[in-house]
Amino acid sequence: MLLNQFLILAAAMFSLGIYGLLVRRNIVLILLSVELMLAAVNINLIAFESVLRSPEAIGQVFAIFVITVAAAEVGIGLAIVLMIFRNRKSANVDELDLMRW
Amino acid sequence: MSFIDWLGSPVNWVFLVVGLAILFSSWRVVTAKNVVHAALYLVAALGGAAILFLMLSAEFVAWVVVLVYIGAVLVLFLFGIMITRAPTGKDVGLDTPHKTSPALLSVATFVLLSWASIQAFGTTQVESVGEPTSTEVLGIALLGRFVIPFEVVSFVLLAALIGGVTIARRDLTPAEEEERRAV
Amino acid sequence: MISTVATEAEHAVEAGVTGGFWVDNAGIMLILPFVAFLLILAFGKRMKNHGAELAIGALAINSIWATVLFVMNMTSGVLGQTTFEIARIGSDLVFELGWVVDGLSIMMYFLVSVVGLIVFIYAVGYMHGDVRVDWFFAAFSLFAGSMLLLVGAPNLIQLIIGWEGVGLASYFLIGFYWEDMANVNAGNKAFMVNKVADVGLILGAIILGVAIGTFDFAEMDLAAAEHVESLSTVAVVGGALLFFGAMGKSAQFPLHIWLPDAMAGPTPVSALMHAATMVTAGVYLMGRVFPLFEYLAAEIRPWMVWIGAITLFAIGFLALVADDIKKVLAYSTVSQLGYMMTAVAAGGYTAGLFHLFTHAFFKALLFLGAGSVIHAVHSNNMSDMGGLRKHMPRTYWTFVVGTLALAGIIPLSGFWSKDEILVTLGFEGYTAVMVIAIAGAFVTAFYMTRAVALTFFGEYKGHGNPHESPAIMTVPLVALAIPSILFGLFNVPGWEIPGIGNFSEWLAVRVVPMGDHHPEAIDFVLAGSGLLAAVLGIVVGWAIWGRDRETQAERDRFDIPVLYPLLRNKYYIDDLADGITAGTMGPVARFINWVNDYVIDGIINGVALLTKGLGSFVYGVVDQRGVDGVIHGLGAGADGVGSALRRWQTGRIQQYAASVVAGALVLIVLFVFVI
Amino acid sequence: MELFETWALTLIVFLPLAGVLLLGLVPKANESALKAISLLITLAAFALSVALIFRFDFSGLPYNTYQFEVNETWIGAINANFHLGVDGISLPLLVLSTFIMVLSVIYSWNHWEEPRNPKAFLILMLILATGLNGTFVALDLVLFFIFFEVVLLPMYFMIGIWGDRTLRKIPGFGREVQTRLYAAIKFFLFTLFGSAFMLLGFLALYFESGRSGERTFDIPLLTDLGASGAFTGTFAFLVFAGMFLGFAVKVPMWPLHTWLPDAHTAAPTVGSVLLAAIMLKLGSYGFIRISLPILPEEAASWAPAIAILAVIGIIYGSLACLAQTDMKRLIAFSSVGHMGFVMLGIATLTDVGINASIIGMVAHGLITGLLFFLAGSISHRYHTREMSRLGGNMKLMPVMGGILAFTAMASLGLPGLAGFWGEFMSLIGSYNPLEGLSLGVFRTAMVLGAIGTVLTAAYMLYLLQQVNLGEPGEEWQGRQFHDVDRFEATAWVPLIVLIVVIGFFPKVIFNSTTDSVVSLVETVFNAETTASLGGG
Repeated sequence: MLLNQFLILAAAMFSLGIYGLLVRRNIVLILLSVELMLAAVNINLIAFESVLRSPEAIGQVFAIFVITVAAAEVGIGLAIVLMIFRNRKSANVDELDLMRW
Repeated sequence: MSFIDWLGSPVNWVFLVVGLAILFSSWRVVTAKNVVHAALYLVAALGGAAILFLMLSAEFVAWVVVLVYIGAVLVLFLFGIMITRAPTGKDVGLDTPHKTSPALLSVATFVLLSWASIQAFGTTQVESVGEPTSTEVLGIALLGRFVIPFEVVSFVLLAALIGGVTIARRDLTPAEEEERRAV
Repeated sequence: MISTVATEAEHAVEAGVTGGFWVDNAGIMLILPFVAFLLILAFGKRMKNHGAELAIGALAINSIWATVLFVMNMTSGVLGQTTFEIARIGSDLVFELGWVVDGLSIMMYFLVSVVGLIVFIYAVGYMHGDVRVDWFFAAFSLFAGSMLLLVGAPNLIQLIIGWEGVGLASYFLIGFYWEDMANVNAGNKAFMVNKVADVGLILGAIILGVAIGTFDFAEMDLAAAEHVESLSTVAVVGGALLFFGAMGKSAQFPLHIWLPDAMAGPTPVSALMHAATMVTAGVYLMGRVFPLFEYLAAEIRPWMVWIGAITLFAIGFLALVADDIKKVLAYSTVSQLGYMMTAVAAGGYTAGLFHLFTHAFFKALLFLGAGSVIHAVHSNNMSDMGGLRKHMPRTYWTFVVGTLALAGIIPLSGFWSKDEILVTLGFEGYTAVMVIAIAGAFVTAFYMTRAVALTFFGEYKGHGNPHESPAIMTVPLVALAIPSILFGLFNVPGWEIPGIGNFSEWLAVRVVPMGDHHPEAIDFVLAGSGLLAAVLGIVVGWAIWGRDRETQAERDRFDIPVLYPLLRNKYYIDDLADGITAGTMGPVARFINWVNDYVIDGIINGVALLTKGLGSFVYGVVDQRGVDGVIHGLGAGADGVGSALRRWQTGRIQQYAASVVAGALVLIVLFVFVI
Repeated sequence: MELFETWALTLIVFLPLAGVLLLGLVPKANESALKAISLLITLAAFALSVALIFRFDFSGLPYNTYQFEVNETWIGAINANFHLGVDGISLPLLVLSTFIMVLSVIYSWNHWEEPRNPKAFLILMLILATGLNGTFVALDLVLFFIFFEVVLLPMYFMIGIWGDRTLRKIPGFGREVQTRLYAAIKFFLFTLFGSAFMLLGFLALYFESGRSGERTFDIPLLTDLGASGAFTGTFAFLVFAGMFLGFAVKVPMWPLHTWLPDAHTAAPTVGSVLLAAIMLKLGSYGFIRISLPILPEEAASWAPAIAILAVIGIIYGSLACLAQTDMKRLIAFSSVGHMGFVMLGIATLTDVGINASIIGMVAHGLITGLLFFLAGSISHRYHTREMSRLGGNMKLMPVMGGILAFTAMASLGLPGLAGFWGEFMSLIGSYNPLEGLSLGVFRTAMVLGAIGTVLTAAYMLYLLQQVNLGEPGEEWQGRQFHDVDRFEATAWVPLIVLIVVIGFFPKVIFNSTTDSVVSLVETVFNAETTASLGGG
C-alpha cells in the first residue's frame, strides 16, 4: 500500500468537509462537516504512524486526543446551537449576523 | 509502479472499495437535503475510516472511532437535530445559494494537498496489515509520556461537560421560578 | 575718637577638660526634651498637670547639666565633640549627628535650659485652665529639644535639622489658637518667611559643605583659619547665603515681618522662642561659623553690618506706635537682634553673643512681665492698661528691671553688652553704624519708657479689677530679674570675677581662635555716650508719657506727618510682601493650573478627540459610505460582481470562514512554491 | 540555605499571583477569609523581602553583580531569560513595595469603595503586587517590560470600577464625563503610549546587541556592553529617547504628567496609595537600572534636558498645587514636584544624586502613601474632598489631624524626617554634577529646586490650613466623627515610625544603596566619585 493513497483520500475528505462548512446553513450540518474534516486528519495521523512506527505509537495517541477534543467540541457546539435556537428560533448561520455592525 | 501493479495487491482492492465508499458518504454528508440522512452518511464515512484504521494496524483507534463517534457523537447529533426541530424531510433551504466559491476553494484545497503529498512522499510504502499496535503500548504511552496532555484533555472534556450543561440549560422565566419556589 | 583698647583673643584652645562624664554624655540634654515630647503626646491628657511635669522635669535635668558644664567651662574650659555617622555616600560625603561641647554651645545650652526652665514653670501658671495644655507643653518640649539640637550641632546638617525643628515648633505655637484664622495665618507667615530664608541656609550649606569637603563646623573653622585661598570665592557666596538664612530666623530687615505677627502665640512662647532663644539662632549661626567671615569672606561683612544697622534702628522705631504690648516687645526684639547681628558681622564675636546672652534674660523677663499683665487685664493693648504698679507690684518692679537692662542703664547687664558692641563697631571702623547704634539706644529707652508709662503709670483704663499674678508666675519673674541685673558683670572690660575669668574667655573656647578683639578697659567716652542716649530716651519718654490718663492717651495719639503713618504701616513692608505674594503667587498658581487643564491636557485631550474623530471618520465615512457605498453602487450596477464583492462585507460567519480557507491556501502555496 | 537563595525572589514575585488563584476559590461572600488570605500572602512576601535584607551581602559588591539571582531559559527563541536578582539599588524599593502592599491590605480591611466587592479588589491588588515586585527584580528586558505592563491592568480596573463617580466637564468634550472613566482611560492610554516607545527601544537594543555576539535582552550583559561603548550615535539617541518616553510618563515628568492628577484624584484610596507609593517609582527605577547603565553617553547628553524638565516639574507642580481646591488633587500634584527632585538627582549622574533619588523614592513612597491614606480616610468621613468645605478637622478628629500635620511636614521636606534627604542631596548633587555636564544648567536647577522647597512648604501649609485648622464648617457642627480606627492606626503607625527613623538615620537606606551607586557611577561614567565633593 502506498502512503499517498491514504493521504489523497484524506485530502478529498477534508476538502469535502470544507465545502460543507462553507455551503451549509444549518449549524448542525456545519458541525457534521467539521467532524468530517477531523476524521480526515485522523486518517492522516494513523497513516503516518504506520509508516513511522514510533515505539510509543505517537500518531495513534494523537488521533485519540483528536477524537476526544472532537467529542468535547460537539458537546459544546450542540449546546450553543440549542441556546441560539432557543433565543432566535433558527439554527441557520446566515441569520446570525450579530457580528455585523 | 503502475496502477496494475498496485491492483495486484489484494489489500488495495479493499482500500479501493472502502475509499470509494468513504468518498461517496462524505459527498452525501455535505450535499444531502435531509439532515438526518446527512448524519447517517457521516456514520458511514466514519465507519469507513475505522476500517482504514484497522488496515493500518491501528486497532484500538478504530474501535474508539466506532464507539465514540458512531456510538455516542452521532446519537448526540441526532438529538441535536430533533431538538432544534431541523426540518427532517427534504429541505431545499439547507444550503446557501452561493456554491461556486466554496466548491472552488475545496477543489483548490484538494489539488494543493494531493499535489503536496505526492511531491513529498512519492511512492512511500505502508506496511500491509501487520501486527496491530497493542493497546498496552497505547496505554503506556497515554499514561506515561503523554500523561499531562491526557489530563489536560480530560479537563477539557470535563469543562465541556459542565459548559454544555450551563449553556444549554434554560433560565427559568420569573413565573416559572415563582412556581418552583412554591413547590 | 576711639582708642585701640583691644587685644586679639589668643586663648582659643585652652580647654582643661576634653572629656569626662558631663562632656561625653552631653547628648542626653539633646534627647531628653524629645522624650518628654513623645511622652506628653502619649500620656499628657491623663496627667494632672497635662504633661508640664515631664517638660519641666526634662529641662530641670538639662539645667543642672548645663550649669555644671557652664561652671566647668568658667573654671577650666571645656572642649569636646561626639558624633556618630548617620549616612555615608561614597568615601567623602558623610552625614553625622552628635553634640559639640565648647564655649559657644555651653553658653547656649545654659541659656536654653535655664531660661527655658523658668519660662516652663511660668507657663504652668499662665496656661492654667487653657485649651490643649498638654499639646502646649508637648510643642514647647519639641522646641526645647530642637533648639538644643541646633545649638549642639557639630555640623551644618544637624543645625539645619534643629533649625527647621524650632521653626516647626514655632509654627505650631504661633498658631496655637488655630480656631482663629488670624493666628493660623501668622503661623503660616512665620513658617513661609523662614522657609524663604532657609533656601539661603540650605544652599549655603551645600556650597560650603561641598567646597570645603565637610559639613563639620570644626573642620570648616579650621579650613577658614588656615586662609585657604581657593575657598575665598566659595566662602563669600556660601557665607552670604548662610547669612540670608540667619536673616530669616533672626528677623533681620526686611525678613523681620514675621516676628511681630508671631506674637499671636501664648506669651510664654513669645518669651522663650520669639525673644530669648529661637530668634537668636541666626546670630548663633553667625557665631558658629564666625571664622569663615573673619578670615575668608570679609567682603560681605559691611553688607551684613548695614543690614543689622537698619534693623536695629528702623524697626526699633516701629515700637513707638504699637499699642499691643507684645508687639512693642517684639519690635524691640528685632531691634536688639539687629544689634547682635551688626556686632557679629562687624567682627565682634564676643560682643554679639554676649548681647545675645544678656538679652535672653531681660527680654524673657519683659515678656513674662507683659504676660503677667495680660493675664491680669485680659487684653494685649496698652490702651486697656495703666496704673498697674499699684495692683501688681512684683510684676511692676521686675518689669522695670527688665526695661532698665534693655535700655542699657549701668550697671545692669544690658549696659555692658551694648557697650561692648559699641566698642567693637568703633574698633572695626564702622563709625557711622556706631552712631546709629547709639541713636538706637536712645530709641530703645524711649519706647520702653512709653511702654512702662502706659502700662504701669497713670490710671487704669481697662475693665475689671486687675490683681497680681500667682507665685508660680512671679517667682520666675524674680528668677529672671536677678541675672538681668548681675550677668553683665561677666564681661566688664578690664576686670574679671576673681578666679573664673570673663565671658569672652569662656566663649573663646573653640577649636580655632576667633580673632575678634576685646576692650581692655572701659572706654568712658563711648560708654558715657551710650548711657547718655539711654538716659535721654528715658527722660524724654517720661516727659511725654509719664503723666495721667488723659495726657497719655492724647500724647499717644499724636501724629508726626510722614513718619507716623509710615510707622503705623510698618514701612509698608508687610503690605509689599503680601502684595507680592498675593499678587503673584495666586494668579501664577491659577495660571499654571489653567495651563495644566487647558493647554497640556488640552493637547492630550485634543489628540484623543482627534483619534476618536479619525476613527469615526474611517468607520462612518470611508467604511460605511465609501467602501460600502462603492460596493453598493457596483452591486446595483452589476449584480454578479456586486454580490460577489458583497460577500466580504456581509458579516456572515461562513464568508469569513471561506476567506480564512482561501487565505490559508494562499499561505500554503506561498510556503510550498515560493519559499 | 541554598533553597532560599534561589527561590526567594521568585516567591516574592509570584506568591501574590498564587494568592490570586487561592482567592479565586473562596466564595465572594466569605470576606474574612478573603482578607485573611490576602494579608497572609502579602505578609509572606514582605517577610521574605525582609529576610533578603538579613541575608544580603552588604560588603560593597561592584555594580552589575546581583544577589539571589535566578537565571533560567524562558523564551529560547528570542533568548529571553527568566532572570531575577537584586542589588543594593533595588533592595530598598522591593522592600518598600512589599511593605506598602501589606499596609494597603490592612487598611482595606474595613474601607471598601462602592460597588463593594472585596474579592475582585483584593485580586487586583495581588496582581498589582506581582507586577510591582517583579519590575524591581527583573533583570531581563522582556521580563521587565511584562511586569511593567502587568501593573497597568489592575490599576485601570481599580480606577475604572471603584473610582470617583462624579461628573466632570473636560474642556473639548461635548458632554460631562465620569471622572473615573476619563481618568482610567487617560491613565491607560498615556502609559501605554510611553511604553510602546520603550518597547521599541528594548527591541532595538536586542538587535543591536547581536553585532558583538548573541542577541540578548539580559540587562547585566547589556550593561557590560553599554559600559564598553557598544551603543553610540544616532542609534543610542533614539533608543534613549524611546526609553525616556516610557519611563518619563510613568515618573511622571513634566509635561507628560497630566494623567497623574486625574488618576490619583479618581482612584480609590488604596489605588492612589499604590500608585503614588510604588508605581511612580517604576519609571525612575527604570532610568537608574536601564537607561543610565546601558546608554551612559546618551544619559550624559540627555542629563541637562532631564534636569531642566525635572526643575520645571518641581516649580510647576508646586504652583499648580496652590491653585487646587480638591485635597487629593493637591497631593497628586505634589507628587509631580517630589518626583522632580528624584529626577533631578538622577540627572546629576553622580553618586550623591542617584542616592538622593533612591532615598527620595522611598521617602516619597512612605510619605505620599500616608498622605493618600489620610486623604482617603478624611473624604470617607466627610464625603467630600473640597477643601473649602473642610476645615477644623483638628477639632473633630484630633488624632487624624495630628497625623495629617505630621505627614504634611514630612512632605514639605522637614529636616529630620525622611523627605528631607532626597531633596537636600539632589541639590548637593546638582551643585557638582558629573564632570562634563553644564555647571550653569545644574546650578540654576539647584537654586530653582531650592526655591521649589519654599513653594512646597506653601502648599502644604495651605492644605493644613484648609483641612485641619480653623473652626469646622456649619455643616459639620455637632456631628460626631469616628477618629482613627484600629485598622487605620495599624496601617499608618509603621509608616510614621519609618519616616522618623529614615529622617534621623538615613543610613538604613544608604547602607544598601551607596556601594552599588558609587560603583555604578565609577564603572559606567568612569567618574572620580570624589569629584562630587572636595572639588571647588
